[in-house]
Amino acid sequence: MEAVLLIFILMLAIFLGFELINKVPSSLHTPLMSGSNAISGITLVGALISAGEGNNTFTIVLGTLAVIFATMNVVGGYLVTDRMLAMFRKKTGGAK
Amino acid sequence: MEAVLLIFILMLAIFLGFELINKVPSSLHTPLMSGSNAISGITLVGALISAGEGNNTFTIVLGTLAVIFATMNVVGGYLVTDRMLAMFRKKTGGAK
Amino acid sequence: MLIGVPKEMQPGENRVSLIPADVKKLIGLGAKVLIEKDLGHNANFADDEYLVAGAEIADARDEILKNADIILRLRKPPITEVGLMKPNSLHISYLDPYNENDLTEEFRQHRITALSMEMIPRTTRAQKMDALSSQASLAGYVTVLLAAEKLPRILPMMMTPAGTLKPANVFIIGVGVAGLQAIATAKRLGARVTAFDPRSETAEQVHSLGAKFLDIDLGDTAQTKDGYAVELTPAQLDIQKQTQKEQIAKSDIVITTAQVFGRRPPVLITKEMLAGMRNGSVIVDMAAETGGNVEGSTAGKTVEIDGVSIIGDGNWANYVACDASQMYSSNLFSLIEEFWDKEQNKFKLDLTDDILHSCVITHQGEIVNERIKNLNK
Amino acid sequence: MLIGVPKEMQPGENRVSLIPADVKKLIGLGAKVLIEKDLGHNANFADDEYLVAGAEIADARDEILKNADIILRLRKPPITEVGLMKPNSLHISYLDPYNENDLTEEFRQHRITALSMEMIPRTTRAQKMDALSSQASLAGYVTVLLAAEKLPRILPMMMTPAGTLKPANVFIIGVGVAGLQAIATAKRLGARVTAFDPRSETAEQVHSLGAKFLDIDLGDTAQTKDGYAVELTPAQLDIQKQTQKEQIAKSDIVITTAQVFGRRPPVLITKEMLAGMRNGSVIVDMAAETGGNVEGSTAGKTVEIDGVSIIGDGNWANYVACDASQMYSSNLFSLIEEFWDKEQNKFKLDLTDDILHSCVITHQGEIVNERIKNLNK
Amino acid sequence: MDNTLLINLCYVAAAVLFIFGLKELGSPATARRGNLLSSVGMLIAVFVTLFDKNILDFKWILLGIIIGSLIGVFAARAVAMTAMPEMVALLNGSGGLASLLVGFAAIFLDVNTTFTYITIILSILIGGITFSGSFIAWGKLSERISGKPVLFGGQQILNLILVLAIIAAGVMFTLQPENLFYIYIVIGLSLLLGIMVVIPIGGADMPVVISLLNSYSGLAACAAGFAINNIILIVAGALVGASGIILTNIMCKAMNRSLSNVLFSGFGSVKQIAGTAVGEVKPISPEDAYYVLESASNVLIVPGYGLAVAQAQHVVKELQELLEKNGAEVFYAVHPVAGRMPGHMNVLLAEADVSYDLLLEMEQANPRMETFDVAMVIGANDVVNPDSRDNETSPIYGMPIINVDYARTVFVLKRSMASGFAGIENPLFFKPNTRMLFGDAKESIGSVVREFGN
Amino acid sequence: MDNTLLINLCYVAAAVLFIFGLKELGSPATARRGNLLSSVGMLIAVFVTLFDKNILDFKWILLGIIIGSLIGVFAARAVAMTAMPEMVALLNGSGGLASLLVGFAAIFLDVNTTFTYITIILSILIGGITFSGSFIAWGKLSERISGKPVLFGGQQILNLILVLAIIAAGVMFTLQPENLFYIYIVIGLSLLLGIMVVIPIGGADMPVVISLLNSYSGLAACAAGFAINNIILIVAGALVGASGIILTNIMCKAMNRSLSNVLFSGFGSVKQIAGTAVGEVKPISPEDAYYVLESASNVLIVPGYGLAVAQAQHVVKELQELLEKNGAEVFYAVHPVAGRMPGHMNVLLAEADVSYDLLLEMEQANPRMETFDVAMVIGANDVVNPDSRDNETSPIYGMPIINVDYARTVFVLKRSMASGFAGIENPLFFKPNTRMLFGDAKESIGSVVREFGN
Ligand SMILES: NC(=O)c1ccc[n+]([C@@H]2O[C@H](COP(=O)([O-])OP(=O)(O)OC[C@H]3O[C@@H](n4cnc5c(N)ncnc54)[C@H](OP(=O)(O)O)[C@@H]3O)[C@@H](O)[C@H]2O)c1
Ligand SMILES: NC(=O)c1ccc[n+]([C@@H]2O[C@H](COP(=O)([O-])OP(=O)(O)OC[C@H]3O[C@@H](n4cnc5c(N)ncnc54)[C@H](OP(=O)(O)O)[C@@H]3O)[C@@H](O)[C@H]2O)c1
Ligand SMILES: NC(=O)c1ccc[n+]([C@@H]2O[C@H](COP(=O)([O-])OP(=O)(O)OC[C@H]3O[C@@H](n4cnc5c(N)ncnc54)[C@H](O)[C@@H]3O)[C@@H](O)[C@H]2O)c1
Ligand SMILES: NC(=O)c1ccc[n+]([C@@H]2O[C@H](COP(=O)([O-])OP(=O)(O)OC[C@H]3O[C@@H](n4cnc5c(N)ncnc54)[C@H](O)[C@@H]3O)[C@@H](O)[C@H]2O)c1
Repeated sequence: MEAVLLIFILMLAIFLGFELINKVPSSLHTPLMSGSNAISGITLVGALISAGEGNNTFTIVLGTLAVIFATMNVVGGYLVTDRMLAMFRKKTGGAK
Repeated sequence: MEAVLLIFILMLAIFLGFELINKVPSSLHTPLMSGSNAISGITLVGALISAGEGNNTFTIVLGTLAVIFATMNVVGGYLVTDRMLAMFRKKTGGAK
Repeated sequence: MLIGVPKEMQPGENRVSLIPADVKKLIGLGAKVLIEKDLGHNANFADDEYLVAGAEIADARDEILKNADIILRLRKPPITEVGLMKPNSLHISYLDPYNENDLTEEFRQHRITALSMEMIPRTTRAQKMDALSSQASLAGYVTVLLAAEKLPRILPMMMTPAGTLKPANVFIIGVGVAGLQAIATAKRLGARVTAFDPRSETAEQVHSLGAKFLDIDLGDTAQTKDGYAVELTPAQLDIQKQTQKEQIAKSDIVITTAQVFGRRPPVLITKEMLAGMRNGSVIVDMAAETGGNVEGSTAGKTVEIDGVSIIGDGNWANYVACDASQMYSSNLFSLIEEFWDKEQNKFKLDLTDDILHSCVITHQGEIVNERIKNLNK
Repeated sequence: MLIGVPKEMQPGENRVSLIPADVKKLIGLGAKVLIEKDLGHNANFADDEYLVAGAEIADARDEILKNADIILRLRKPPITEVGLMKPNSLHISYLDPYNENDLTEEFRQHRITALSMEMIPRTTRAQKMDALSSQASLAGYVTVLLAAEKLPRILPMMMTPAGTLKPANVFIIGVGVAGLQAIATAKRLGARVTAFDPRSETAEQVHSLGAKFLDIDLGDTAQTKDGYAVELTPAQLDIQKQTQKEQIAKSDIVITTAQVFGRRPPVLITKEMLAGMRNGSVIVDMAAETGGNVEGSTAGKTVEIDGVSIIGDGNWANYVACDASQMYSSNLFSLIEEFWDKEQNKFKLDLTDDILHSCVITHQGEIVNERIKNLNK
Repeated sequence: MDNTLLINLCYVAAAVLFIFGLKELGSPATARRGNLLSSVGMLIAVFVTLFDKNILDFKWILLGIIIGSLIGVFAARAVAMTAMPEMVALLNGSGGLASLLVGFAAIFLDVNTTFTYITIILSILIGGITFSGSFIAWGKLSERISGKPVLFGGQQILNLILVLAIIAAGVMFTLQPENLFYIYIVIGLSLLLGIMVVIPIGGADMPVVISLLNSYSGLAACAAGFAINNIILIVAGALVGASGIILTNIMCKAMNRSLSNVLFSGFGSVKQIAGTAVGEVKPISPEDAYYVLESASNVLIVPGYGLAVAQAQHVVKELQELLEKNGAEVFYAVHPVAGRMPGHMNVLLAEADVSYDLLLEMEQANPRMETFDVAMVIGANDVVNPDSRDNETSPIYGMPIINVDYARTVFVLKRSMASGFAGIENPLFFKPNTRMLFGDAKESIGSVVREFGN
Repeated sequence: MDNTLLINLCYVAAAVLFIFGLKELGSPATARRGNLLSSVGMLIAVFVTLFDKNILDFKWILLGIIIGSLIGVFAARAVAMTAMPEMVALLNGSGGLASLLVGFAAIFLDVNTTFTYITIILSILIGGITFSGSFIAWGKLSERISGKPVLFGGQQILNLILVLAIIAAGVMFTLQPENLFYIYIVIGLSLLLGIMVVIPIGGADMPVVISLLNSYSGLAACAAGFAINNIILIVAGALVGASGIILTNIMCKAMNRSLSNVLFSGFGSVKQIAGTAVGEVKPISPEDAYYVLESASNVLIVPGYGLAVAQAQHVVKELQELLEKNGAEVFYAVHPVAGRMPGHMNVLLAEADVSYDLLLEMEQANPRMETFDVAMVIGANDVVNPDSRDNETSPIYGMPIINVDYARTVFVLKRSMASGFAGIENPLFFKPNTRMLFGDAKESIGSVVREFGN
C-alpha cells in the first residue's frame, strides 16, 4: 500500500513541478537554476539520518561526508542565488 | 504514517489543481465546469465499494442509490460536456 | 423671426455664412430665412439647394437688410450698410471690434445689436460657436499644403534605389488651434516637425501629435482665462528669437501662427534669420494680415527674400471655402439655437449669460462690452 | 573621359541632370566633369557647390557639346544641337524614341551613341538607374498636393464642435509607380482612397497601402515582362468606364495615371462623367501631356468643365525640382558606375548586357534597338 | 495485496488521465480531447474497482449502474443547448448526493477511527450542501423558482447558527457513533444550509454558484475518499475542488466581481453594497480588465486627450482587432471636443488606420449606450463628465457628453484622479459600474493586449 | 509514532514552502522572496529531521554541517558575479555527490527490499553522473578544461556500453547485496558516464548542461528518498527534477535549440549537423521565437513588401517598444527597393510613427550585421537573397542586398515558401541560422508580442 502512495506522491510532485515553471525571463535563468539546485540539497535530510545512525562507522563516515557536501550545496546555493537576485533587482529595475 | 502520505497527496493534488487552470476563454467556462463536474463523479468508485459490501442491507441500499446518482453524474456529465464542445468547435471555428 | 443672409462683399471671399443644411435647422427652430441670390455660389452651394431647404430668395439685397431681425454674415459689413438695417435688429459676424471703432460707433448710433464672433469666449461650453477655432483649424491645414506645394522638395522620407531623400524639417511657431492643425498635417505628410509656443502647456499638446517641442526657457509666461497668450516682454522675445534662429536655419518650412489677442502679433523672424535659411525654403506667415510674424512678409501675397519664399496670403480658410462655410454656418446655428426661445419663437438676448456678455458689443444704443468700451476711452 | 552637362533648354524646367554630390562621385571614378554656367540655379544648386565638388565651368555651351565624351541631360536635346556633338560620343537623356523619329535619325547620322532613359528595363537590377520610376514616384506625390490645394474641402475627416467634416473621396486610376505614390500621399492626408488598375496584381499592392481596390472584371489582362500594362481591348475599356462611372461621381478627387508604354494613353473619363461629378471636384490627368486620360484635359494647364477643375500641368516632378534632380542625377551616376571600366577609366559600352541592350538606341551610325528599328519600318 | 497494488496502479493511471483531461479542457483547441481523456480515466477507475476484494455482490451494482446510465444518457441527449447550465446543476447535485450517501454508508464499514468519522461528517456535510444548493440553483436557472434574490433579516446569523448546529451534531456523533440520530441531524441541516446559501443569490449569478458547488462536490468526493480510505477519490476530488475554485474565480472576474465577495458577502447583497458605493473608487488590474473584455460582445472605445498624450492609438487598434477576432463588435465614439484641437482624435485614429466606418459621433453613440457591455474611456475626462448633464451648478453644464455611464461596465484609463482641461471633478470615476485602470494608457492597453496571449 | 507524525507534518509544510519558492523564483518581482521561502522550508526540514528517533549521535552531524556551511558561505561570498555559473555547477556537483553517498550509506541501513536496492542504485547512478558531469562542466566554464567539444569515433557506442555495464552491475548487486564489489563498479562507471556525456559538449552550451544536471540532482535526491523511505526527499527531489527539465527546455529555446536535440543528439555534434543542414527548412513557433527575442540584446528588423501586405507596421512598432523595454537595441534596415514603390517602407513605418533615427540604410546596416543577435526579416525576400551576392548565375546577381544571413539568428516571417517579385528561390531560407516563422506577418508578430505578456 505505502509504495503505491509514494508513487502517487511522486507522480503528483512531478506534474506539479512541470506546471510550476512557465515563462522565465532569460535574466532569471541562472538564479532559478541555482535556486532549485539549492532545493535539491534536500538530500541533506537523508545525509543527516545516515550520519546520525551511530551503529556503523562506515555509514557514519559516508553520512558525514554526505552532510558536508549536502550542506555546501544548500548553504552555498541559497546564498549565491540571493546574491544574484539582489544585484538583478538593482540592475534591471523597472524592466518587466 | 499512511495518514501523512494521504495528507501529502491531498496537498500536492490541491496545488496541482490550482496550477492546471490558467486562462479560460469565457466560451469554455460552462464546458470546463461540467467536464470537471463529471470527474467529481469519481465518488462512484466509493459507491461501488459500499454497494458491493453484501453484508449489511442498509449499506447496500445506500450504496446502490449512491451508484445510481454517481453514475448519472458521470455519464450525463461527460456526454453533456462533449455535446457542448462539439457544437462549440463548430461555432467559433477559427476564433482563438 | 426673420433671419437675413446677404452675400459677402469682399472680393475673393468664397465662404458663405449660412449653408442649406443649417437653413433647414433654423427653420426647424421656427425662424424664417431670407437669402440673397447666388449666396453660396462660390462655395459650391446652389440657390435651389437653399430653396429646397426652405429659404426664400430676396429680389434685392436691401430687402434683406431692411426686414431681417437677425443678419448673419461672415465678414464685417460695409459701414454704409449699417444704416440700412432695422433698428434693434441683431447683426452677427466678425467685427474686429478692437480696431473697427467707427463701425462699432455706427452700430451704436443705429441701435443695432452687434455680436462679434471673435469675442465668443473660449469655454468648453462655447466651443461649438467658436468660429475663430473652426476657421483657424482649417487655416492650419491649408498653410501646410501651400508650403508643401511651394517647396522644391518633398516632405516625407523616401529610401529609394535613387538614393535616400531626407524628410523635410518643418518648424511651427505658435501652437494654437491653427498651429496644432499645422503640426498634425505636416506630420501626416511625413515631415520632421518641431514646434514652439510660449504657453508652457502646449509642449504636451505638441508631443500628443508626435512632434518635437523646442524647449526655450522664457521664465514665466502667462495666459488669459480664455487660453490666449499674454504678450511677451521684449527681453523674452529676444531670448526666443536667439534660440529659434538655429532651428529656423535648418528648417525647410517655417509656419508662424503667433498671435496675441487684441495686440499686434510679435515679429519673430528677422531679415538676417531669413539669410540664414537654405535657398528654396518656405515660410508661411499666418499673421501677415495683422502685421506679420516675419520681417518683410506682405499681406495677401507671396514674396521671395534671399531665395526664401514667404507666403502671406491670409484668409487661409477661404482656400477650403466649402468646409469653412459649413463650419462657420454651424457655429452660427449653434449660437442661435443656444439662445433661441422655443415658446416665443425668438432669439433671447440675455446679457447676463457669460457667452453673450462677452461677445455682444453694442445693444440698444450702448457699447455694452467692457473691454471695447474701455478701449474707446 | 570628359563628362559634359549643358543646361536644360526647355523654359520652366527647373530640374538639373547632375547635382554636385554626384559630380564628386564621378570624379571619384576618374572622370572629368564640365558643366555650363548656372547649371543648377533653378534647382537651388549654386555654381560654387559644383566647383567645390570638382567640376569645371565652361565658358560657352558649345565648348561642352564639342568636347564631351559623355553628355548628360534630362530632356531630349534640341535637334539642332545633335550636330554640334563629337562623333561616337555618348548622349544620355530622355529621348522619347517612340515618337522622336527625326531625333533618332539625327543621332544615327552623326554617329552619336544615344541612350534613352525611358528604355531602361524594369528589372530589379536596373532599378537604381530607372529614372521613369524615380520621377514618377515624385510626380505621384505632387499630383495629390495640387489636387488637395485646388479642392475647396479638406482631405482628412474632422469631428469638431462645428460639425463633422467627412473625409474626401480620392479615386486613383492606374496604379503604377506614380499611382502608388499618389495613393500613399492621399492616404497620409487622411482621405478615403480607392484605386483601380487592369493589372490584377496591383490589387494587393493597393491594399498594402491601406487603400481600397475597385474590383472590375475585365477578363484576362496582360503585362509585359517589364511590368508595363498591355493595351486593353475596346470592349474591356468600355466595361472599365461603365464601372468606374459611379465611383468617379462620388469622388472629390480623381487622379488618372493610366499609361500604356509606347502607346497613346486610354481615355477613361468622358465629358458626361465629368457632368456627374460634384461642383468643385478636382481631376488630375497625369497623362495630359501624352494625350490625356480625361476628355477635355489640356496639357500644361488647368481647365474647368462643368464646375470640375481638371489639372493637366504635366512635368509634375518639376514641382519638386530639388529632389527630382537629386534622384535623376543619382540614376545617371548609377548607370555610368555600372558600366565604368576602372582600369581604362572609361564607360564600357557592352551591348550584350541586357540593360544597355534595351536602352541604347543608336550606336556607330546604326539603330541598334530592335523595338525602335521595327517602329521605323 | 497484489490485487490492490494492481488496482492502485490503475488508479495512478486514472489520476494522470484526469490531470491531462483537466488541463486540456482549459483551451479550445484541446478541450474535446481532454474530456475524452478524463472519461477514459473514469472508465479505468470504475472498472478496476470492481476487482476490489471487498466487493462480494454485483447485482445491485449492475442495477445501479444501468439505471444511472439510462437516466444520464437520456438527460444528456434530451437537454436543449440553452438549458445546459441547469443540466450541469442537476448532475452536480446528484454527484453531491452520491458523496453524501457514500459517506453515510461508510459509517457501517468495519474499521472506523475518529479521523474517519470526521471525514465521514465532512463528506455528508459538503455533499448535502452541494446537493440541495445545486437543486435550488437549477430551480432558479430553469425559472421553476423565482430568480430574484430571497432576502430577509438575520439571514447571515441564521446560516451561522446552522453551521454551529452541524458542528455540534457532528461532535456528538463522533462521541457515540452507534447513535444514528445525530447523523440524521447533520444530513438535514446540511441540506437546509445548502438551500439557505443559494436562495439569496440572483439568478444572474447562478453560473458562478454552480461552478462553486461543482468545486464543493469535488471536495465532497475527496472527503468521502478519506472516509473509505480510497486514494483516487482523494486525488480526483482534490483536483476538481481546487481547479473548480480557480474556474469560479475566473468567472467572477469575467463578471467584474471578486470571489471573496461572492464567497462571503452574503452573495446577492453585493448589489445593494454596489448601489450605495458612490464615492468609492474601484481600481482594476489589466488582467481583470482582460477577463471582462474577453467575455464582452459589444465594446465602445471613447478616446480623449490622454490617448494622444500616451500615443496609444496603435495599441488601441490592436486591442480592437483582438476583440473583433474574439467575436466582439467594437466601435469608437469620438466627442467633438475631445483632445486639444478640432479633429485631434481623427488624426490619431487615422494614423492607426482605424476604419472611418467604426467612428460614431456622439449623437450616434448615446442612444445605443445601454447595448455596450464595456465602454473603455481612454484618457478622456471632461467629455464624459456626467455633471455637464446632471448638475446645473457645474461650469460645463449644458455641454452634451458621451453618456458612458449608461454602459454595463465602464473602464476609465488614466494615470491618476487628476481632472482634465476644464479642471473639474468627474463623478463618473465614482459610479458603481466604473472601474479605474490606472497608468499610462499605452502601458495599460499594452498589458491588456498581452493578456490575450497564450 | 507521534514524533514521526509531527516530523512529517513539518515536511508537508516544507514541501509547501518549496512549491511556493519555486513558483516565485520564476518571476522577477517575487524571485528573491521565493528563494527566501524555499530556504525557510529547507531550514524546517533539516531542523525537524534532527528529532528523528533513528538519529542517535549528533557530533558527526554537527561537524559535517559546520564544515559544509563554512565552505558554502565562503564560496558564495568569494565567487565573482561573472563566475556564478561555474559556482552553481560546483554546488550542483556536491549535491549529486551527497545523494550518491546517501544512497551508498542506505545499503547498510536495516531493512532493504529489492525495491529499495533498485532505488539505491538509481540514486548512486544519477548522483554519480551529476557529480562528475557538473565537475567537467565547471572545468569547461572556468576554462580549466578546453571549452572545445571533445569528439571521437564511437563515442555514442561507448556511452551505451557504459550504461549496459552499469545495469548489469546493478542487477548483480541486487542479487548479492552483501558483495559491495558491484556497488563500487556502479559508482565508478556512473562517474565515468558523467564525464563521457559532458565532454563532447561545447563550452557555450554548458549553462544548459548544468541546468539539466541540476534537474538530475533533483532526481538523485528523489531516488535517495525512496532508498531511505523519506517523503520530503521524494517530493522536493521530484519537484526540482521536473521544474529543472522545464527550465532546461526554456534555456534551449532561448538558444534556439531543442531539448531532445540537447538530450540525445550527442550534444556538441549538433553544430556539425546544423552546418551540414543546408537544404533543410527549419520552422519556428511564435512562442519559441519569443524566447530567442526575449534574450536578444541587438535586433535588426528588415521590412519588405510582405509587411505592407500584412499591414503589420503597427504591431511591429509595438514589438520594437517591448524589445527596447526589455533592454534590447532595435534598428530597422530598409532596402532601397523593398516594397513595390520607392519609399514604400517609409510610408508604413512613418504611419506607425517609427522614429527616423532608427532607420538604417543598407550601407549602414551591412557592416555591423554580425553584431545583431537576431535579424527579423518581415515579408522581405528578394532584398535579402544571398544569391544576388554569391551566385553569378542568379538573375538578380549584382544587386546589393541586406546581408541578414551574417546575423547570429535570422527569422524570416512569411506565409509560405513562395518566391518574391523577382520570382526566384531564396537560399536564405535554408541557412542553418535561419528560422522560418510561417504565417501572416501581422498574426505572427501579434502572437510574439502577446508572448511578452505575464
Ligand atoms: N477639441 C478642441 O478643439 C479643444 C481645444 C482646446 C481645449 N479643449 C478642451 O479639452 C478637453 C477635451 O476633453 P478630453 O476628455 O478629451 O480631455 P481632458 O478632459 O483634458 O482629459 C484628459 C485626461 O487624460 C488623462 N491622461 C493624460 N495623459 C494620459 C496618459 N499618458 N495616459 C492615460 N491618461 C492620460 C488625464 O488624466 P491623468 O492626468 O490622470 O492621466 C486627463 O484627465 C475639453 O475640456 C475641451 O473643451 C478642446
Ligand atoms: N521598390 C520599388 O520601387 C519596386 C517596384 C516594383 C518592384 N519592386 C520589386 O519588389 C521586390 C521587393 O523586395 P521585397 O523583399 O520587399 O518583397 P518581395 O521580394 O516581393 O517578397 C515579399 C515577400 O513577402 C511575403 N509576404 C507577402 N504577404 C505576406 C503577408 N501577409 N505576411 C507575411 N509575408 C508576406 C511573400 O512571401 P509569402 O507569399 O510566402 O508570404 C513574399 O515572398 C524587389 O524584387 C523589387 O525589385 C520594387
Ligand atoms: N476652451 C476651449 O474649448 C478652447 C477652444 C479654442 C481654443 N482654445 C485654446 O485657446 C488657445 C489659443 O487659441 P488660438 O489658436 O486662437 O490662439 P491665437 O490664434 O490667439 O494665437 C496663436 C498662438 O500664438 C501663440 N503665441 C503668442 N505669442 C507668441 C510668441 N511670441 N511666440 C510663439 N507663439 C506665440 C499663442 O500662445 C497661441 O498659441 C489655444 O490653446 C486653444 O487650445 C480653447
Ligand atoms: N522591376 C522593378 O523593379 C520595377 C521598377 C519600376 C516599376 N516597376 C513596375 O512597372 C509597372 C509599371 O510602372 P509605371 O508606373 O511606369 O507604369 P506606367 O507609367 O507605364 O503606367 C501607369 C499605370 O497605368 C496603368 N494602366 C494602363 N492601362 C490602364 C487602364 N485602361 N486603366 C487604368 N490603368 C491603366 C498601368 O497598368 C500602369 O500601372 C509597375 O507595376 C511597377 O511596379 C517595376
